[in-house]
Amino acid sequence: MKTSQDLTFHDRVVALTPGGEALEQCLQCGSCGGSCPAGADMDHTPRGLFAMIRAEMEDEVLRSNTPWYCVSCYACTTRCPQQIPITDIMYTLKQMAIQAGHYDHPHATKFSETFIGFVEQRGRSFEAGLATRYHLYHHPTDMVRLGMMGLNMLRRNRLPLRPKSIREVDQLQAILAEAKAIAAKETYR
Amino acid sequence: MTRQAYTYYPGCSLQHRSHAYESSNRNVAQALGFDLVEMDDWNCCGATEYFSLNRLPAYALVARNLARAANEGADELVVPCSACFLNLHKTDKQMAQYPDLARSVNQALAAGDLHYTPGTVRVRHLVEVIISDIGFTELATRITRPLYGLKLAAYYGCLIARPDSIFDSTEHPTTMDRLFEVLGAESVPFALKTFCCGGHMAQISAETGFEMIHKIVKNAAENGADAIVTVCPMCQLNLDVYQNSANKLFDTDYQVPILFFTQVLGLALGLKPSDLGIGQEFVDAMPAINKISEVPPPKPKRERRDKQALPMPVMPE
Amino acid sequence: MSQNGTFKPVLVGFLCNWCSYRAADLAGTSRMGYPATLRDIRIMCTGRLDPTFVLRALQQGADGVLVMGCHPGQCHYQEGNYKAIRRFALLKRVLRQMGLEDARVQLHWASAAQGVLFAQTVAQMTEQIKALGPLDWPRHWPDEDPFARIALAMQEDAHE
Amino acid sequence: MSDKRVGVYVCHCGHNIAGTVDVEHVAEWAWGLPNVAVSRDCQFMCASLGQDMIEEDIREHGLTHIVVASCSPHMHEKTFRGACERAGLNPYLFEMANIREHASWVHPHDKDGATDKAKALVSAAVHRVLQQQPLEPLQVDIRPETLVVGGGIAGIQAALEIADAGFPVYLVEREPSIGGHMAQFDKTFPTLDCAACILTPKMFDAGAHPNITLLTYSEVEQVDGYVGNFTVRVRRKARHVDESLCTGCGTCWEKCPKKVIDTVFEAGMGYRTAIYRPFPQAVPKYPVIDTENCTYYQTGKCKICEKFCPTEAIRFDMEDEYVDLEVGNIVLATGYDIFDARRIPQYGYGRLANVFTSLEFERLTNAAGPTEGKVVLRDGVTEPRSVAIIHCVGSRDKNTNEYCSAICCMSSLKFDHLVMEKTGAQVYNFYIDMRPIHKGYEEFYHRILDEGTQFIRGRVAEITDAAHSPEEEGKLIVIAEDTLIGRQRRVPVDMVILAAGLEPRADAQGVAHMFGVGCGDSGFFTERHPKLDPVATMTEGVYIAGACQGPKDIPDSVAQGAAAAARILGVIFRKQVALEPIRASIDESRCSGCRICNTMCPYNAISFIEELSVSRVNPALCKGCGTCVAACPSQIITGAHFTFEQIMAEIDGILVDVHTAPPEHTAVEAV
Repeated sequence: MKTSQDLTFHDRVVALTPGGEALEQCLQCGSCGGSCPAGADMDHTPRGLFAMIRAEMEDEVLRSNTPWYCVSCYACTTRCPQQIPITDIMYTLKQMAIQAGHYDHPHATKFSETFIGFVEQRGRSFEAGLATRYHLYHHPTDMVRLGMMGLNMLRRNRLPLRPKSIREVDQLQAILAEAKAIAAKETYR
Repeated sequence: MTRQAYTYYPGCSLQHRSHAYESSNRNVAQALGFDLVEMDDWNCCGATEYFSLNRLPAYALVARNLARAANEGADELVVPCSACFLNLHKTDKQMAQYPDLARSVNQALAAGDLHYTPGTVRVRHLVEVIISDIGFTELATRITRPLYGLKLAAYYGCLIARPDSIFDSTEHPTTMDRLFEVLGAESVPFALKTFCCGGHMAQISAETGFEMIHKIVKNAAENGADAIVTVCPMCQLNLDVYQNSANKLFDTDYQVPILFFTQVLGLALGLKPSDLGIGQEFVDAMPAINKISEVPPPKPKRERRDKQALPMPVMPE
Repeated sequence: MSQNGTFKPVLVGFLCNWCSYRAADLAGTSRMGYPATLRDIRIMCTGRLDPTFVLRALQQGADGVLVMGCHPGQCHYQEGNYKAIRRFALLKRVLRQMGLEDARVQLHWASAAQGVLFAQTVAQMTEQIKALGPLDWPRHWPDEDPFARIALAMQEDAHE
Repeated sequence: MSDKRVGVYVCHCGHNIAGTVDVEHVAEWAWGLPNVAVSRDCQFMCASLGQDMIEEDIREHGLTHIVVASCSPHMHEKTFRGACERAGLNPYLFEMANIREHASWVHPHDKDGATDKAKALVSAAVHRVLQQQPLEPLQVDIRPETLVVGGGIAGIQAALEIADAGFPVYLVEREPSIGGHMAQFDKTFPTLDCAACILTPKMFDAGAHPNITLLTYSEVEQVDGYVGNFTVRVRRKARHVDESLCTGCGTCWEKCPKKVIDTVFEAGMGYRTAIYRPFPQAVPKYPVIDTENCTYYQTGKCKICEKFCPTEAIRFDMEDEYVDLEVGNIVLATGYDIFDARRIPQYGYGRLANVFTSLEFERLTNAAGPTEGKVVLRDGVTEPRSVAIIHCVGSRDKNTNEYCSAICCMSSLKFDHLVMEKTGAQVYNFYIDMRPIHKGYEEFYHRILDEGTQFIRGRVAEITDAAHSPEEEGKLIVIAEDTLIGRQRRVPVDMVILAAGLEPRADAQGVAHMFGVGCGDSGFFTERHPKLDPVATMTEGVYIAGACQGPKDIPDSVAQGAAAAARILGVIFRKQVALEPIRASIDESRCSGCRICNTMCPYNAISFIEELSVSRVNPALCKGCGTCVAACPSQIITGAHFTFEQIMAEIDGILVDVHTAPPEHTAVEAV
């Protein structure tokens, strides 16, 4: 039985992704990079990232902005001639980046109150995108729109209010706590 | 005839930013004679965020909904939001595909006294339900106010076409285009019909997001669309709310309203714009709606084939 | 049962000469690993499979029997595998009556090109039989004459 | 049984077996098996040393049965049977245990398991061989006629080789003319000589050869029999033109008022009339009437062709005919279909006018094609200023076809040259890997590089007309990652050519089944051995040549056509062939006459003899499947070499306890 220390970075990426074995089949054809609507902003194309994973460039891969620019549109996944679950690998890389502590910004506590916080505490959400925004904090982006936008949203009855809570929050929290416990054990299996 | 009732998972967006979609869904269902019964105590699907952070809790979060729907006796779950649809459908499919995953997810669900057997609940998108279960022929008989003269761009976005094409081509879907023709409207060519709206990108890296929005709006406008029609609250939000920001960034002045498919369907069924949530959009839809004519537009003359031209490839029906 | 106590099942395979035996050959030339549990016997066609063969194998100590032929519609002899399907159903009926677990005797298809499928099938069946444990036929059915039963069933079928 | 003396030989096959299986131990252990008189291990049994050893042992030790544990019987059964025969032992008293493909190669990490399995397989073989009976192979005469199915370059080559050697050939072709895909091409790589110039003489030779009977516009409907004696039913579709009167003058198709798009020869790029000859150099020269489009067949009126035919050769009432051919051997050379590019919608084929397939481009650039060789856009006039060629369309893609189509790199390079020569346009190639692998091909690649073509390493993501910038307006934009830079690129061009892959014919499965050959995962016909027997199949007497066996270019197709012919000529010259005597026979004295077996036989080889009230097998028709053997309720049908006793003994042998200690044995003693 291999322990986590025996597993290469590549092996861990594969193990953490359902269907991840297909990663070994990458032809480096670039269908993913060509299909990606956000490809222009990525520091490496997905294909490039896969070559880096094979080369065990763990640190550089986990510091890449590529997974964070992934918009989960699945264009790469459906076009990949080797049927690699690329979008799911991006999820895995984000998760590994967070665990590796590359998720380092001063507002980490705020982050827990945002999207995930609401989902975990109330079972419902009100705004997507916050988690990623916090990660990319050190890539300064234009946030101009927020002020005017809020006013307009309010006028049209579309302001994101704090979400309602589901009834059986306890059940959800018990499930999530158990899932986290299993995940912690499973991570490098 | 018994009235068809569907177990319904509205998703968070429809409760906050996309009331318009919710009200048009409700009223269209009413008009078409079926019920959308909201499942009890559903929770957020996790959008795209949760899967990024911790895979297993994300699957468990989604699976709680599937398990509860199954406990209610539902064998189908109807979802109007493409992102929720994807997460629910994908979790069901992957649990079936990867038994190890199913085992872990069920271990987590057990902490809440739940269990889910993959394959129990068939996850369906509302647009597919209306098109397959009611069908174009039946829909055609229900039209009271044909949308003559209205040019629509059918925008499918990503998540009903990918990663699993449930009822249409992944790359070049056409069901919504056919729906528009049934409604009396014209479906314009739209190369970017499955191009991504940017998802949450507009809130993360505005320029990246706005560029994607700009491309889609530009392509629809250049093809003469009076409105873009979507099946997803996230797509509607991006294209509508950020259209002017994108205009500013690219120095353009597109004003293409973004409607939900149930809104245009509702109009053709004779429902009032206000019953369909029309008026909550940022880019005003009324100029487009006012274009609807009482009479069908004249049939375009068939262009004579240029003698020199080579034939186009023969396409199957 | 091996010396150290872990159960290593013994499976007897009946492979048709044209598809599944060649699939097994291809698994070999392609070096696809699978558990060393299957001992295979070549027959020209699954249509040749006399149900008695399966019973004999189980009686002589096999923990499971795997029959593999060409895919339906692909039989080298046009329709031998369809005959096999019918006989197999009959055999399963008898085996079920005797209380044998379904996974013990399986019928699968592999074309000559499907070395991977062949290897996967053996691996999968090995896991299933491992989970069931040893069969030990003589202990369960010391006095049973399954051959008479099957002969009877076949005659009934032939007259149907 | 005591007078039976079995020799067991366990092969090391170098490290192939001995690296995993403890062969010395297996040979030692085999001494304990019944009637074993000799048991040895040997480095290479198939080498002359190993074969000599068997022969010597048979002679010196009076061995009556032989078991060799080595590779698959499909590899070396013939070899060892030969050794037995040379030593005077009936070859059917030999049995093989497959401990390489089925043991050492598949259990490399389980040496004990592999050794146990090898012992069980050896034991099975010993138990079985003791039950085996001497058999004589069936000798059958070989008819000298050969059937060639498919009149493309591979089929033409095979037919000519056999006909030139003096034997009759029937060449069956589905279309109205022979020539196949090659007749559609303009130039051929890498020499750029004109396809028609090198093909037409061969077509003419095939048409005029006294030993070749052309059956064009015909299809094989049924195949019966076996090597040497096949009976083949061919449907000759009605041409509606009397070939004995027609002079091929062309008046009929010049006068025919009905024009339809020619989706076959012109690949949809041009038109033909309802009565047509697919191309000027067609062999035979006679036209056919396409009844689905002919005005007369649709409305009952017209008959213009009949009115103008100077030799009164038009026959509206002609019907399909069936001919039965008796042949000794068959060559399948049925070719390929081009990948349907609509299956990749993101490339826009069928939607975006100026996206062409490679076959369409062949017609475009062909001097005899719809534009007389002018490379123009779909409008028929405009010359492209820029062209993108997309490689691997429908190849190397698990969503369509996983295999490499082998010819697209080279045909794309050929297109590069033709586009530049004819239009001076800038050409971009989008490729994953360049594979110009045969003689002169790499040099051709270098020449194209010299000519200024751009090569962008990246599989194209999509082709769109949605412009994002003024320079993209009105163009097709090819979007791909340039993987050598690691950046997305958008390349606006006027024309796109999709290098569509090669696929098995749509009806390949049905054809394979009719002729008793197999199809691999990719759907192409399966050869007997991928390296050592590439044109034979698992069915004796049926050979394959050309792209029906897998994607290949013209030189390889010609080579296979000639190779199949050489194999067949060898058989014809031998006049006879030995068949495995694996046949069923009925013990008529015990047959109850229930007739169950009669209906079981797929070949109608069992008939019921009314006067005797028994069933009887015709050994010439029986193929030895054994279905009747298993079905006989009285168990009185014997399947030679696969008898009930033999298989039961094999079962008993395969389940012996393999953990017994090897016995003490005395050294081999001479008899």
